[in-house]
Amino acid sequence: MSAQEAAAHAPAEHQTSTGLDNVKLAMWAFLGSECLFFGSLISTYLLYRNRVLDGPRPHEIYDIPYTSVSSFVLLMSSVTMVLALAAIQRGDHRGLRIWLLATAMLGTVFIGGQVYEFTAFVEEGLKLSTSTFGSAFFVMTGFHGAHVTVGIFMLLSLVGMSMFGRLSDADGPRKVELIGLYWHFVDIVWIVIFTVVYLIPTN
Amino acid sequence: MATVVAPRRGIFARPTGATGWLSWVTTVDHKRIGIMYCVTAFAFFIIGGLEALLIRAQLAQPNGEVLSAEAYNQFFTMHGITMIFLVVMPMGVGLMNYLIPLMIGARDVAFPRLNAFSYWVFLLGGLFIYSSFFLGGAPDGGWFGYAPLSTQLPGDGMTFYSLGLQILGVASLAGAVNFIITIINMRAPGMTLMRMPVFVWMSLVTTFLLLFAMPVIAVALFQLMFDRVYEANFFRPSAGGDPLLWQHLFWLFGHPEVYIMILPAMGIVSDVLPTFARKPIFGYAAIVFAGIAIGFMGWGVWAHHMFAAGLGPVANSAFALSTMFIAVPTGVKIFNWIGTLWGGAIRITTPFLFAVGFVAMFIIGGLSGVSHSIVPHDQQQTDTYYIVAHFHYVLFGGAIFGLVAGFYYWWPKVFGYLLSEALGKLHFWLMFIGFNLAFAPMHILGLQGMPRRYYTYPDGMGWNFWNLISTLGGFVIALSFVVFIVNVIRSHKKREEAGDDPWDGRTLEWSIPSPPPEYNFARVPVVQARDDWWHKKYVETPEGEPTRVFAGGANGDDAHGSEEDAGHGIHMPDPSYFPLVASFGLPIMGYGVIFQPVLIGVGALILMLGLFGWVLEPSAEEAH
Amino acid sequence: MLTGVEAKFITEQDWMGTPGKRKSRILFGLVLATFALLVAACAPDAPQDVLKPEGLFAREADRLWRIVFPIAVVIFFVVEGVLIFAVIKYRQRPGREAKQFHGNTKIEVALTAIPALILAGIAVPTVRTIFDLAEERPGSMQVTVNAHQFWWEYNYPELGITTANELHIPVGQPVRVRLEGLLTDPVDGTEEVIHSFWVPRLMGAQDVVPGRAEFVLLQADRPGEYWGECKEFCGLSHANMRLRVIAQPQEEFDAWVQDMQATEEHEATLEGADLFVNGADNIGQPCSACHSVEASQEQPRIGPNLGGFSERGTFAGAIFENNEENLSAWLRNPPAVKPGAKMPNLNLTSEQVDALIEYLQSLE
Amino acid sequence: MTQTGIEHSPREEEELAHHPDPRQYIVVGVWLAIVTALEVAIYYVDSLQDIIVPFLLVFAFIKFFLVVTWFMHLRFDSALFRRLFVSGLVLALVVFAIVMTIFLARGGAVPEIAGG
Repeated sequence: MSAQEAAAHAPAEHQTSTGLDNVKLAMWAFLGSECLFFGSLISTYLLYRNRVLDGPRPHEIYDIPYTSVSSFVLLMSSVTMVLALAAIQRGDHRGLRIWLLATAMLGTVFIGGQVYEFTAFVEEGLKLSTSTFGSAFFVMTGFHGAHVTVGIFMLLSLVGMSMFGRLSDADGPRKVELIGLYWHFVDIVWIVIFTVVYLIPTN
Repeated sequence: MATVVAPRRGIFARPTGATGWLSWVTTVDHKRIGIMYCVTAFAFFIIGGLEALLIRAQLAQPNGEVLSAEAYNQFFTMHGITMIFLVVMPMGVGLMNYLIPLMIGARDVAFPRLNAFSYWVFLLGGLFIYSSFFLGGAPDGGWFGYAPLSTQLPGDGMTFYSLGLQILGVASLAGAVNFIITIINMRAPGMTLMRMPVFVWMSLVTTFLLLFAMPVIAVALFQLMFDRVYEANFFRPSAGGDPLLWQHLFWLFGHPEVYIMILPAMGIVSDVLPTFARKPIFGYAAIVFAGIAIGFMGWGVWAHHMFAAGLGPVANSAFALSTMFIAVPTGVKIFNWIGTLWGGAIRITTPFLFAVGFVAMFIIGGLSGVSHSIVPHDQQQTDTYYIVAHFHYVLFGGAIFGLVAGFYYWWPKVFGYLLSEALGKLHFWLMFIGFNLAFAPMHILGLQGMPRRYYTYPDGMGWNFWNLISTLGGFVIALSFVVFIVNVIRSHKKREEAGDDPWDGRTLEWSIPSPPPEYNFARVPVVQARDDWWHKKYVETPEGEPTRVFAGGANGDDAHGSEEDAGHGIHMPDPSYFPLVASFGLPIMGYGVIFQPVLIGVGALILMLGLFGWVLEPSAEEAH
Repeated sequence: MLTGVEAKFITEQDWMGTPGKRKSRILFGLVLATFALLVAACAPDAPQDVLKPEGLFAREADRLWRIVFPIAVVIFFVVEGVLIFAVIKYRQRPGREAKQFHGNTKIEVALTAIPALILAGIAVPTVRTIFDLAEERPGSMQVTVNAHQFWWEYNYPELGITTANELHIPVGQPVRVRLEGLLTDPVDGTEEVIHSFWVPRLMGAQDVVPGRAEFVLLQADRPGEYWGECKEFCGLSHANMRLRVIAQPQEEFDAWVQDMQATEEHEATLEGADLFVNGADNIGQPCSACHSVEASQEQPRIGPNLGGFSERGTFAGAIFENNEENLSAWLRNPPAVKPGAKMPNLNLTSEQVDALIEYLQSLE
Repeated sequence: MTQTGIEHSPREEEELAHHPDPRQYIVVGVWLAIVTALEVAIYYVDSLQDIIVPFLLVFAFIKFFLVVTWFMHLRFDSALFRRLFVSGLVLALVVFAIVMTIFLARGGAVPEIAGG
């Protein structure tokens, strides 16, 4: 993945054949590729969620109210993200930093929630090595969590860059929009996971 | 281009200087990176070739004593991994690197530093896998790493496999994004999609296949890694894990991978044949759309690798049909290549011979490919030497012949001097004969029931003779590449100047000096037609015969201007340390997973610092 | 008009003689050679020749092959011929210029349609055969196959017989083979891996996937001994995991069944028998801990069932001929003669080895 | 390729002009919240348990669609971005639908197969 985050930062080139921005195109191409990545992980989970020879089954262990809250938190972080974008497009850098920090904070809350959920599951006897369900669940949600964490780092870097005036040129909004695209993608992945993994009942 | 902001004071100065090893290590010039890709890939080609020779030596006669079972399994696994991930793919990427910007009239790729990053990750990933030989044994579960064998094999070999391929995947993905954007977005004025050289088109399809296939294998490899290192159950039958999951994920990547390897070669051939036939490609649109169709259909045939795995008659029939009909667009291409030669004035040069060799051998590979789609007989062929013959006709007779054609064709452009035609033709005939000696007999061995991946076979199976012939052919191939190396060395000494346009080429790269200046085009060309450069040199008479409008061509309008003003005021991206720094993070994390968890953090830190430096270093124009 | 370098190639062609002809001669020679080789593929001495089917499945596969192969050969010669012709006919001669045409829609459409039609023609019989072979044949005999690293275990549920590596079947009767993938290896409890059951002259390969059960049709037309192999890479001794299918006329087969059902620990007086059953101080476990000597006794299913061992032609994954020399080499140190074999080196004394051989050869 | 990183091509200027204002963003956010609430709500309605799956999928799709079109600006931006993303999305849906179908058709592991 790192390569692509790097791509999101490569220098801009505006005299292009399509008139579109290279880095933004690259980000969208990368997100298209990510669809296959999470598609594989989610399919694996769907294949394995009912194959529990040992340990708890999905519906015995999921805490829907708890997960609903953390899902809601992540969802709202998307709102604060677009508000950050709107702020810098207005040239309001203070607003930008506030909304970015808000987004990063919401993301951190979500990650904290996931860490707590994992520890709770482990205490209830579901580990990576317990069953195919355990493996599929932890690896899938783990990779999503890793994406969120990377996103948080990128948001904080944006805040830092903004404080050193590195977003003050006309290129600033573009940088924010790119990180925003990544962040929203991570959010829609969770929208799918929350429904398909948590809400849809298993037998 | 006027800039409005005051230049930032970057904390990190960017390296300067255009010569010396440092300039290569820090370069972001697509041409230098392309050369490094090809040189590295050729080095791995020699290693993979030696592994192949050891394998053939072991199988030259029954009950061979050359290799132990352990060694044999490591060598055939590494031969596959090397040739696929460290030779054919990077050679294609190397040529893409060098040529795409030249062919579409750009001064560099969209993301020069990302390009350098891809190369370094590829190099380090290759070294990472090969380091396993010195760290307790190489991967020995086959390049296809079927679970649960790949999760059960002792030692770290298959863990190196899962992590090494993961690292190479990062390089491929980065490269794919880079080239997609370059081709979509960096074309010179007037270079519409349907005016692009076929090689660029095939590269575009290839990179899209990479973009969507790499994440799938990435997940499979992660699952394998978690099974091996962290006791997960993805492929653990006793815990309900399903071995077929690996096969689906692997071949979902693995079949597009086949086209990832062959399409660039098809593109090369589609550009070499018209040049030497002195004729436009026959049915440009058909050949382009055939390539796109192959790209799409390549996603619908993966399970034909699993006909013996028990998918049931319905799935088997469906995939048999899709497998049959992917032969149609492939056939279209072959017919169009022949049509390109038809009525031409063919100069039989070394690159032309290799290109025609590609077509001739690829036909055989294609026909044997169709025979796999008759499922009941495929259950006889599968995992026998018939399959080995088939895919070597596609990937050696196909991809490698095409790539070598590309090397001979563009060598004068890249290095400014010609390779010897005499030695080149000797190389071709040795390779052509050696190749057929080595792999044609494998069809027979397969049909006589000789399975693959056998480190030994008993006497009295009727396999002795053809195995001996095949081994002989293997060594002839090796000899042919000795000739190639001699050719390179001698031609380098002789240095017969090529001039800008030695083959009377058709595409933009021949309109600029050989070797091209760092900025490629002093003036970005304005493209008016497909085969633009040809049409600047020739007009067609009413009888449809080309007549030259001016001689030479290199100094025509829209070509590079006179040398003193050349490059004036062109800002090229500055070299950078950070792609290299960042790329070191990945193999270190890899070793961390295997040996010492602390290293994972160290690697991640290096990667992060590298990326931060990357982001924060002043970008090109601000250095001016 | 030509630039200097182009002229160079013209001259080089003359200097080379006409490369076109030479190329064509060699290429054509190779083409013929390749074809000749494929014909020669029907070598008499190839016991696993898939082109010489002796069973229902293999015959059906071969029937399809005999449809596809000639078509492929014709296409091969036509296309390669046209290619070589074009290269020779249209090579550059002084004063000849290329005709600048860009395509021909009619021809392109035709050349797209023709292959599509041919393939459609092949598709029909293929699909029909796929479904036909998946049918369960009436009156078929049931056999369960388990694959181990690196040997085969056969179980006749209707006859109550268990044996290894050499599968006896009645001629002409369809056998419904149940390929049952064990989850773990009974010897060391590691996960079992994928194997593939293949008898070239009788049937195409079918994988034995851990945790899954697949059925495949096995039927021999004529009596005889048919060789097979494990076809899915399964580890160190993948190459040493072979098998035999022994097709017998019904009455011979019935006789064999009766013998097998009657097998028991013969001549318990032999010291080898005592050694086999009770072991000795220098042996960790007795042979009987892993091996049964009665075909009617399924357990212990750890090593191959040795019921009627002396009647077998081969042992250890059908790779060694069943004779004293091979047996003593094997018993002295199994992994030494078969890499990765899971039967450990028991450090038997040569007396013990001889005693065991004597006992094994007494098992009928 | 001089890298100014400064001027926006006209195309981009109008993109930015098209971007909705914060109020619209918040409205979308509210909708997202409502749909999520609905999802969780019907999860607890026992009478719906048999037909809950299509409902959940529809809700998920609505949320997905809202975020992608509004927050990721796909309804304002160039179609090229949409094509890049949708091609990946559709490909993933199709191939994994096929994979899952194959698994469902053949069933999973055979329970009665013992370890010895």
